[in-house]
Amino acid sequence: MTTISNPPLTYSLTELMAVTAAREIQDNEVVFAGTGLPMLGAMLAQKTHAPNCLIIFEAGAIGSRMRHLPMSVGDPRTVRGAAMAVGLAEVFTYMLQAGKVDVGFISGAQIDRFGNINSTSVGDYRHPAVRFPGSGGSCDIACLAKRTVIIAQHEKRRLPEKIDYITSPGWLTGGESRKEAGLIRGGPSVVVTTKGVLRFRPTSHEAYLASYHPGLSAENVRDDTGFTLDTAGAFETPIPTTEELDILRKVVDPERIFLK
Amino acid sequence: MTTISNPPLTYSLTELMAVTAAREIQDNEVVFAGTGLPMLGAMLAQKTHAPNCLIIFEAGAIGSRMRHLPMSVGDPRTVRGAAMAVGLAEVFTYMLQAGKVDVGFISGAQIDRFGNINSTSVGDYRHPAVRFPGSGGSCDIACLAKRTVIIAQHEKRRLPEKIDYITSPGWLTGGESRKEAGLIRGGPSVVVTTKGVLRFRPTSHEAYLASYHPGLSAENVRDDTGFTLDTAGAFETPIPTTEELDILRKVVDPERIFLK
Amino acid sequence: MMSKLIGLAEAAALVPDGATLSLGGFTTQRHPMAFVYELIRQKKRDLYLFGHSPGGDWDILLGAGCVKRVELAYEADEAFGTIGPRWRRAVQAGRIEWEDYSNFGMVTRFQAGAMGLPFLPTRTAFGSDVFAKEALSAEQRAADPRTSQLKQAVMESPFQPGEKLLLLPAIHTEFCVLHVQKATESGLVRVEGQTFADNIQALCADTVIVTVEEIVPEEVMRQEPERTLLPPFAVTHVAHVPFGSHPYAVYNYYDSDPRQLKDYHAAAMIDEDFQAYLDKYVYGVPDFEGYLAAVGKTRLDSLKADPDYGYSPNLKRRRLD
Amino acid sequence: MMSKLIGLAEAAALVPDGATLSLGGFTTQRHPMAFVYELIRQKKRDLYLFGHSPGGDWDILLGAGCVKRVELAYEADEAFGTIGPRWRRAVQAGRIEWEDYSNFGMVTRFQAGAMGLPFLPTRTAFGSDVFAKEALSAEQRAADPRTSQLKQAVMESPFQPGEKLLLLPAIHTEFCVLHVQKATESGLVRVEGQTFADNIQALCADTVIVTVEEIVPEEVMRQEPERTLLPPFAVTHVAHVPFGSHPYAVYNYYDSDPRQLKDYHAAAMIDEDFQAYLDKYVYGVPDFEGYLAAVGKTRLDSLKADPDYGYSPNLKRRRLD
Repeated sequence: MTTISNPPLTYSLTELMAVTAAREIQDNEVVFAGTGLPMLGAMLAQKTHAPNCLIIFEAGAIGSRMRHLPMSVGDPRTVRGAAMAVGLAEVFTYMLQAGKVDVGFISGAQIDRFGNINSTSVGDYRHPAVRFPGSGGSCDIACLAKRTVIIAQHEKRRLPEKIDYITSPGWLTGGESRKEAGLIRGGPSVVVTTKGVLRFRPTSHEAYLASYHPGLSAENVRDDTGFTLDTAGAFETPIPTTEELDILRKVVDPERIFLK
Repeated sequence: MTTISNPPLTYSLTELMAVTAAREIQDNEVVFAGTGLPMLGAMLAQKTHAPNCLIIFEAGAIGSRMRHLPMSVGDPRTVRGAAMAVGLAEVFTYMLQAGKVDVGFISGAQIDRFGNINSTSVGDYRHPAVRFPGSGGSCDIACLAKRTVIIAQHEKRRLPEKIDYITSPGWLTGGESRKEAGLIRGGPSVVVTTKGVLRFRPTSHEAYLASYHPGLSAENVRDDTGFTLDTAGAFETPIPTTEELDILRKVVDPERIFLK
Repeated sequence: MMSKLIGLAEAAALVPDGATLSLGGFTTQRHPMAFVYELIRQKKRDLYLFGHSPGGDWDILLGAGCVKRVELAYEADEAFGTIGPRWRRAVQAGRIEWEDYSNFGMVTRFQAGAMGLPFLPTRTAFGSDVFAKEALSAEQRAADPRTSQLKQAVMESPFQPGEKLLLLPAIHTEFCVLHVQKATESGLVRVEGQTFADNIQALCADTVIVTVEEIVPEEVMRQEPERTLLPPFAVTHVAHVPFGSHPYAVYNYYDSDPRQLKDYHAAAMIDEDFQAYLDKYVYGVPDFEGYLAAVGKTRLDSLKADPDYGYSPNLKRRRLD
Repeated sequence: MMSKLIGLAEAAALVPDGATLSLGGFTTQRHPMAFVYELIRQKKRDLYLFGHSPGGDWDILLGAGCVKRVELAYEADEAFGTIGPRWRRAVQAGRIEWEDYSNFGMVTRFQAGAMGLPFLPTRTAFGSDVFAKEALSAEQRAADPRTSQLKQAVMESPFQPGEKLLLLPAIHTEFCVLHVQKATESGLVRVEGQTFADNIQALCADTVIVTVEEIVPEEVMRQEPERTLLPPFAVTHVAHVPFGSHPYAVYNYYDSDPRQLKDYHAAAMIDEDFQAYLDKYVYGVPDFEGYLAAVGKTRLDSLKADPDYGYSPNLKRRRLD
């Protein structure tokens, strides 16, 4: 567990990331959430600055008001007290494909400088060195949400020049390439990593370092990145407020399921 | 009201047609029913020889067990006590298009010798002399049920050589033409009219007279038909049984909504 | 939680002349009739209607001169009236533009719109004139973006060579108006009985107005999320309008009104009588409360659903005189 | 009304080696685990599985050597185990054939099958390797009619020139097995909470077997036809199997079993330990009652759902040691 001390607050790296992710959600937005950090972020946002955000899960819970943190997007905890219970087909077609999802959360084992993500396998695709679970809904969220927030472990080998398999398309090769491939909307807006926050240039769609987490420098982050990372203008990631930490610890995840 | 006396039974033409239609339904079949005579026939079949036939309505009631005769396929009477309540999309795709409907009932203002039906308009299509409601689900039932039972008024002008508009395709121009048009199954198996029962030759798919109603002759029926009708081998339509009439009058339509 | 409640007149005022619109329900159940009367009272013109099997909701609306063009499969009240009288007359007199599809065809078009697709494939209509003929000319389509530029298209399946599919274009409307049994102030909606195509009609509209028999608390609705018809963002406004579907039925609330439907069909056969009907029930009353008063409390009470049936089991439906 | 009740062993015996099969549920809820254990006990071989986001139902089945080929989007238990250990090992060792789609892609394929269509269009996957790469070779596809001859196809919309759609081939399976909360003897089925893709999976199968927590009377089910998941003809057999999804959750009945899932994931990382797990919980017991006894009544009781929540709110889910 990494603990960051920024007097007078003490918070963990996971807490910082959850708060940073939560702040990407605006009030009244439709949020397509996944297991782990995205759930922490979505629940925190709903209980702080975005009380009217609509949380949806691909397994079929719409407008969730969770009293306990779920262990999966198919968990009964997502559906009790929800606005609507349906199935995957309804969520993917009527909501995601129809353009009703404002922000989707995704993650993966590898990510490149255009926000393309690999959660399928490392090595040769047909004879992989390491196999992961596969796309799940990540490819679909990456293709069809209005924007995506990516959660990533920040290590050199996980942020390489070229990833082994594009499970979830980001800005592909930058510029207009995403549109040219046939994708009608969306694209990654931010990558919240264990070391900082990456955003994307408006036209080239290349990632740049927006902020580095407290205790690190822009150079630290750049050195741990496998692709060339523009760090000009990067600032320190804003720290959690007392209220955010309080709600995160006491309301969102008192069992410390995902929080460290 | 036409009353037919066949000692010792007295029954109306509508009753004879309802009984004749009901006998087209086998036990355990899935029956796609419409308003009027088809409802009488389906309810009568369910309460006599086909207790396990599954009655479905395009508006969304599946497995109906009606206590009162409905006035429409969207009537609340179709859904109370039913096995399942859904909507049109589910009935048309999951049941009709998927090939789960054994027999569908349709009717119309005109019918030709291949069982093609017009329920759209008479005269020039864009400037019609008489406009009818339109297809509703009839075109779809005619295209996608495994077989169809047609109910028709038997008059020369209603059974012409050529109908003005094909709302519901039958055997089209006979032979293999239905298959060649792109229809993957089905076709009319019988036409129950006010004067007799027509069936279709196996290969040519041309209509022939299978039976004439009591009190009429094959010649009577042929003379009231606008297209050439083969009457060789036609017999008299079997009359209702006492049990059928009893159930029809006391259980199916005691209010005499459709019965005359 | 923001309230989406709105008044009926205010809701109808949102619909401009020339708007594209779909109405919920099926032939004789759950049409938003109170809303329809209000559209007529507000003298809307040139509406474009999209539907599968409407009944008198469309008939009175187009009889009152509110409608320019319709795309549909059927227009009648089934056993209460086997043809929409004003629909028949409007077509025969050349007073309306229309396009014919089948019920499955129109539902496929709504479903494509709801799913965010430009079209969906089906296996229906081949060999028919619903497939072979077009009521709207290519010029009419080209001149008006409210109608699809093509009625349909045909393709061969890349997976089963030789297999033909009919592709039907998605519908998108500016408005969809439903009438349902229950809703919350926040816009969660529950339908009892058949859903018809209400959900997919709503999902292809920009603005969805739901008129409703009963407002229920948020907690009640959230106890059974399986019964919610639409995601919260799909409902824009909710108007509380008991008896809002009269003379049509609402399962578990009230039955169809055979007397009113008989009167309507008799009146709608003759131009002058139809005008008199409009004067009595729409123009001559200030609002839907006025309409219900004109129908009369005794009649309305006789329609109320018996809880054991969901309709009125002893209602006289035929041979009313 | 004919009874569709069947015993679990008898139902599993219907599935021959080499059969095509889909299983209901989603990652950590409502998998037909009792049926899966019975398939393993009966030593089925060369099964072809189709799914979107299975969890340990597939993992144990393919670990036990029952599976030849899978088409899927994901295989893991989410926070209980972020990779299916036997799935990972099978792929890395070249012991299994597979094809990757996205969740939306697999669901689209089931929906096409359910709708009686050869394919459905979607807008997903463009630009990805889910779209660009194929795990099965053209030869493997050509040699085996259980798999679609084409992974997918692309077309341009005839309605919006320049707009590309991805066409995904329908799934048809010989068997579909679901685990749900309630059913009647006659085969009417109700799901509480999320439906996942259970309905469309069932509708593209020849034979549908439903294992169920509770048998309810016909009249109860018919009081709320809105809650029925499938048309009656879609359900072939019903087996009454309380706790039939353990160690996964069934909303309103019991929660996931964190201890059992932890034990499974620890065991499934190591070949010998996985065999020992199978010996203890599957081969070493005669039937599902034996399995439940091996898990223990105290544990099962601790999982029971609190009616106010539909799950067990005080269940310890992390840091079990």
